[in-house]
Amino acid sequence: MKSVFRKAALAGVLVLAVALCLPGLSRAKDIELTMYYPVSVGGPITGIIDGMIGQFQAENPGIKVKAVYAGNYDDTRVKALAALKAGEPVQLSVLFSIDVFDLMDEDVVVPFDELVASDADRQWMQSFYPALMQNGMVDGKTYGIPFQRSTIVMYYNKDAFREVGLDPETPPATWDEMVEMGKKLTKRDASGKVERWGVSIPSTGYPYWMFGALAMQNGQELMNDKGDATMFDAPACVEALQFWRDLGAKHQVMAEGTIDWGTLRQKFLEGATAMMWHTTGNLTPVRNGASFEFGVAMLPAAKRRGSPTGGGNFYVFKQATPEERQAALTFIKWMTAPERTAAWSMQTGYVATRPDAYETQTLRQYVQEFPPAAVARDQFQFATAEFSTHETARVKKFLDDALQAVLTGQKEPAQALAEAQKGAERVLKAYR
Amino acid sequence: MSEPSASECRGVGISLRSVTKIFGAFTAVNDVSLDIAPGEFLVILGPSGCGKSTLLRLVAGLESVTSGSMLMGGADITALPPADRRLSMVFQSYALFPHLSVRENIVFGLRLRKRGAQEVAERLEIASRLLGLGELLDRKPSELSGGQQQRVALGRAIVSKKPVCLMDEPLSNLDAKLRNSMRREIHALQRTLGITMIYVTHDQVEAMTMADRVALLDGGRLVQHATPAELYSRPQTVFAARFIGTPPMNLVPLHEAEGGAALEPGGAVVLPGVPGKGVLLGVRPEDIVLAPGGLPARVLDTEFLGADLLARCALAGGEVLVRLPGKREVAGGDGVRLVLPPQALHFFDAASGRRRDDILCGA
Amino acid sequence: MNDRITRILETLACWTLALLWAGPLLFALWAAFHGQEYLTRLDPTAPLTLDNFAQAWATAPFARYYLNTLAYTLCTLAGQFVLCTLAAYAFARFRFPGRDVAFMLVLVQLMIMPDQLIVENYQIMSALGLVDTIAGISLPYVASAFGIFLLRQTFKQVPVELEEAALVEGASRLQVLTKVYIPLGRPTYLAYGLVSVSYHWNNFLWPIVITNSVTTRPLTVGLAIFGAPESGVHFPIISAGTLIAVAPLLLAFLLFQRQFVQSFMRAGIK
Amino acid sequence: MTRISRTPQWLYGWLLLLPSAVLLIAFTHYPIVRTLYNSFFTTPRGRIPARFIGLENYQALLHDEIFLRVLVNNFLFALGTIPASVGLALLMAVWVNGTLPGRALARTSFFTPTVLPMVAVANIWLFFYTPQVGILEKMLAPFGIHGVNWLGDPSTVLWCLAVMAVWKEAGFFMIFYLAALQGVPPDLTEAARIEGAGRWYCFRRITWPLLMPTTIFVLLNATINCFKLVDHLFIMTKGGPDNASSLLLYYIYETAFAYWDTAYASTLTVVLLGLLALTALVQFLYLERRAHYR
Repeated sequence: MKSVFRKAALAGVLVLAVALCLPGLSRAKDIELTMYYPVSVGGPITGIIDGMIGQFQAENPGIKVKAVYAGNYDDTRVKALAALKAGEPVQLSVLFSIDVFDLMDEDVVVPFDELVASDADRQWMQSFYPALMQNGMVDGKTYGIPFQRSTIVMYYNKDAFREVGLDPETPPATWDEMVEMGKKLTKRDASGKVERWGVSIPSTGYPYWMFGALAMQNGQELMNDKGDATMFDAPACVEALQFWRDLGAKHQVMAEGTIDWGTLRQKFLEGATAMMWHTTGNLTPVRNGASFEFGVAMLPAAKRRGSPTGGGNFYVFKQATPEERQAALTFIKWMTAPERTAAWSMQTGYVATRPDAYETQTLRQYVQEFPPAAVARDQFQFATAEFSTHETARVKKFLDDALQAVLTGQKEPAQALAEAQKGAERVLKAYR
Repeated sequence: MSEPSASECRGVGISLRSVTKIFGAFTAVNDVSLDIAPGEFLVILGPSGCGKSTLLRLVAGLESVTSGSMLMGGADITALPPADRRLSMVFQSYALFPHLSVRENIVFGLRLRKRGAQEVAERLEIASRLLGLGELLDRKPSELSGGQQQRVALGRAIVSKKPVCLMDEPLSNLDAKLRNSMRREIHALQRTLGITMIYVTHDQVEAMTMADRVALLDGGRLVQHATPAELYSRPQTVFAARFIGTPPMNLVPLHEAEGGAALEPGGAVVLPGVPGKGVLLGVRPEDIVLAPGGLPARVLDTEFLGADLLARCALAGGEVLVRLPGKREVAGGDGVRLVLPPQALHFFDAASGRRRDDILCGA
Repeated sequence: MNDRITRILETLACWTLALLWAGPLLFALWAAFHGQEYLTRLDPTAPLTLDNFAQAWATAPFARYYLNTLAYTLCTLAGQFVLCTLAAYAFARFRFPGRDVAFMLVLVQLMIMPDQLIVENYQIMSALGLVDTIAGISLPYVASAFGIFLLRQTFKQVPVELEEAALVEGASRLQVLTKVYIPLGRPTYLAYGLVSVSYHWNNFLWPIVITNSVTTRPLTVGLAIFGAPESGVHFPIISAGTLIAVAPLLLAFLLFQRQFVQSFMRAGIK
Repeated sequence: MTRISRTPQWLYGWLLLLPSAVLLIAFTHYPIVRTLYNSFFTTPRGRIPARFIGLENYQALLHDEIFLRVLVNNFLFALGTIPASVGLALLMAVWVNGTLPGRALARTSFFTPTVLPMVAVANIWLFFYTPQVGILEKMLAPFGIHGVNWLGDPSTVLWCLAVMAVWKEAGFFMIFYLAALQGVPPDLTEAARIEGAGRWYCFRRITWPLLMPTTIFVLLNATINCFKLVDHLFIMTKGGPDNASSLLLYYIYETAFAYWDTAYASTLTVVLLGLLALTALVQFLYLERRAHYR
């Protein structure tokens, strides 16, 4: 028994020693690129990305790419920045499109304008939807190339529409219509318990994103291009927020309190809400999970239509050597080629980032068979940049808190937004 | 529940009728019947594991009997909860509440029964005077010596003024000297209060010195229920013979011989008229006398005890211990002659271990 | 009579509470083994399925997470055993200047764990280049005040005579440790080991701060990421993933319940 | 014996202690000092180095509504979890320690949540609290309670999380009570029974006072846990809505790793450490007081 103990202790020490040596194994001669990628874990997207990388490596010997899947957008930014600060070798990443100011403030990203050399390359930079480029451009320079991009669309339950006598092919086009239809679609049982809500707009996770849509529809942007000023307290914003709250508090077509981002899809699939606003990234899971006929529509308009884009861009980091930068550029160009963008869009439900992708044979056919896939594209003409400033996370937090405070009835829209504006001012004035 | 008045606190009688306690497959107490007179001091004696503590706990009501019944003062108490049995108990560990002061420990039960403040004070006063606890009343049990803790436990039993008191090896945690004085004190206390006492111990000295009568237990059975003197002089079984007395009784197997019993097969008759077959001879070491004409024996070794000398002697057929008073000068290797006085001999059936009063030596 | 009613009521209350406590886990089991459509319809005839497990297993690299968790937990434990044993021996049996102050300083960690010092510890780890390594997750816990404290108590209860006897027989101080103290401390090692493994197997905050990638991420962090995907949650699969993550410790607990409970008791009483 | 005298005891002692001391200093003491030090500086950003600002970070604390909110939340969370989990733990321990039928199964059931990671617990409970389709909604519907947005309403969210924490922790504390109960000599309760004490009286006058040290120990443990337990926030609410469920340690994480404001995070950590030190002080003083009755 004694010897067992001693062996166990010895084994433990050995394991410890091995573990300490685990990092920093030898590197090969190839150019090795490490890319942080925001995806929760493995799953379909990991598989797709890994597959694409494999194909890229086969076509481009001498360049190796390692993808590090680090969680959601926030997590990935945190991890990538941490790795950069610690001097780990990271040459490129797909990060939140709105992180651009923070990445610049940390002085870690290099603009693509410095990387491209040929006219062909410059043309490639022009080939994306302008709406998707907005978040990546600062002071006329392009820091982010759109890749895993989405926008908000409205999913609706066609069976529910039929059930209450609405035309399933005519989803609401304006706020008023949405309220009217929502009232019809909201179903209560005898005791007054709501079995199905008319509409649900999620307010955890990314409330500022949803609000960006509402504000835009009401004709108001949330921030300036330089990312050093916000317009939270603009009257149109207050109005938009009032409308959002009224959906629950006044019109009673939406649940009061906050609506959880993560569980909303489940509720939609269970028929507990007839319409939901959600990311286009959800298209494929909804398609796989729905036991009823569903439709996808553009978000409704108040003064105009509008939806912020969202999702991740490619960034290249300063600490990469010139060779690594070029290799990274090669990789990014390869990843965003029209046919791959098309395939990517079909597999994931994310939007194709460039018009010519929609011209490819495969995607054209796909859209024909599955029209919802085109809704996001069609909406691009109304799309705007996602909310993004210096110290985005912190400024965003002021807005998120204000939105949640209003939706949960703690504060009035004008007051809450004024406070958020004040908070944002305090942070942002240092950057002017 | 009726609280007895001061006069009622005199002891009451207790009867056990075929009391049996079985734990699973183990019979801890096996068909024990006993009568205890009012005011009697009964000691339940036996080696560890003989069931004596269990028997006490049955009387206390801390365990329920498997079969049999118990009477107290003529009333059946078999099914009563402990609190209704009009008895107090002193535990081997004293069971003092560590978070309560001596005073609170002693009057715990009185408080519980909501006695008046005056009465509580009076009884506490009497108990603390009897036990000399006056100085200690405000201390916590952990600040007391073993002897003092013992007194507090006694105090708790006294103030309750119950007619019966149960004690479970109360002196086993004290050193030898303290044990002697506490023994005397407890005995005196019981006499003064006149209560019925059931006292469990494995120490025969305690049993012999304190008891009016002793109930000797072995393997859950009652072996003998008698006064200490009788237990000593007429042990009913081999077990009793061996258990009582220091050193214990010599037991020598006898062998059948022509006209009596021999100490070894085919040996000379030493006990004429005694049937040798299947009989054990018992004789206490202190009853053997060194005298000419006795049985020849050789001293193997000796042990000096101060007043006495203990000599281990080899006799035909076996060894015996002999207790020699005074300054008899014998040493290992000496030849001696041992006389076994006929009136001091005990005979037991070798098979059953029972005493055989039918055999009389020299008759 | 009154007693019996009380007893029955108490039994019922106890069972109700036990059921309430078992409920969430039982529900997770239900959800994991049934299709989405039976999620809230507790129909006993519902068909069982392993699909959720297959999907969960395919969705996240659980095998790798297991490996990471195992490496991290065992490394930590091994380091703790060695270091705490040495330190505890020093505190229990040696007199040296500053001992009492040193002991007080050790005890600081009982209150303030690395979990509360994430900000600074992260910076120290990145300075050491240990971000996103198993060693990085482990190191702050290896010198454990709790372990030192527990083993010191145990060693102090070993009669000095045993050590003296061993010394007289010619053993060195280190041999005394391995031949006398460690064998006698076995129950404490077991208790501490179980508590430590459960703690680290379930630890989350520090690992999420210090790990970046699949190659180091332990189960808890993997599970958190798995449980909160961008597009929305799928409860049967999440339940399955959750069960996959907790299965080893849970099964170990159910099988060796007595040891677990006694170990936690022993470690708790001190 | 000569060998011992050749290596001085003090050297031996320190050598044995050395490995632990190095790691403890590196990952506990040094970070504590650094935390305090950094709280007097600004956060270095990009190319701008840290700058000494004295107590400015602390002044900012006083005007930081989120900080005040999480402090109050932590206090409420403690209030919601500690008495309930400790009380239930005691009840469980008494039941499990008794002779009720099925107590072994009950003990398993009570203790099991303890071996589950909080993250897993949060995953499971998240679905309980989901409005409309969640289990709680279905269970409470027959009682006319419906449409409650448990995690989406600032007035319920913290209590929902507290209930979950109680579920997770009560079994853990039960173990300490169980150990303590088994350490109470049966003699004591028997002595009380002979005096006619009922179960409740026995519990109130004997068991409960004897369990007092355990209760204090458990209470302190529970208090410390309240400051440590934030894992579930990552899964369930991210501190929302409007910080209604955020706790101090989670806010520290956010400040440090989402806003990269490490200096301010250090300042917040100082507050957390202060609170923990206070708890430690209470325990220390209590133990001092208890010392002369044991």
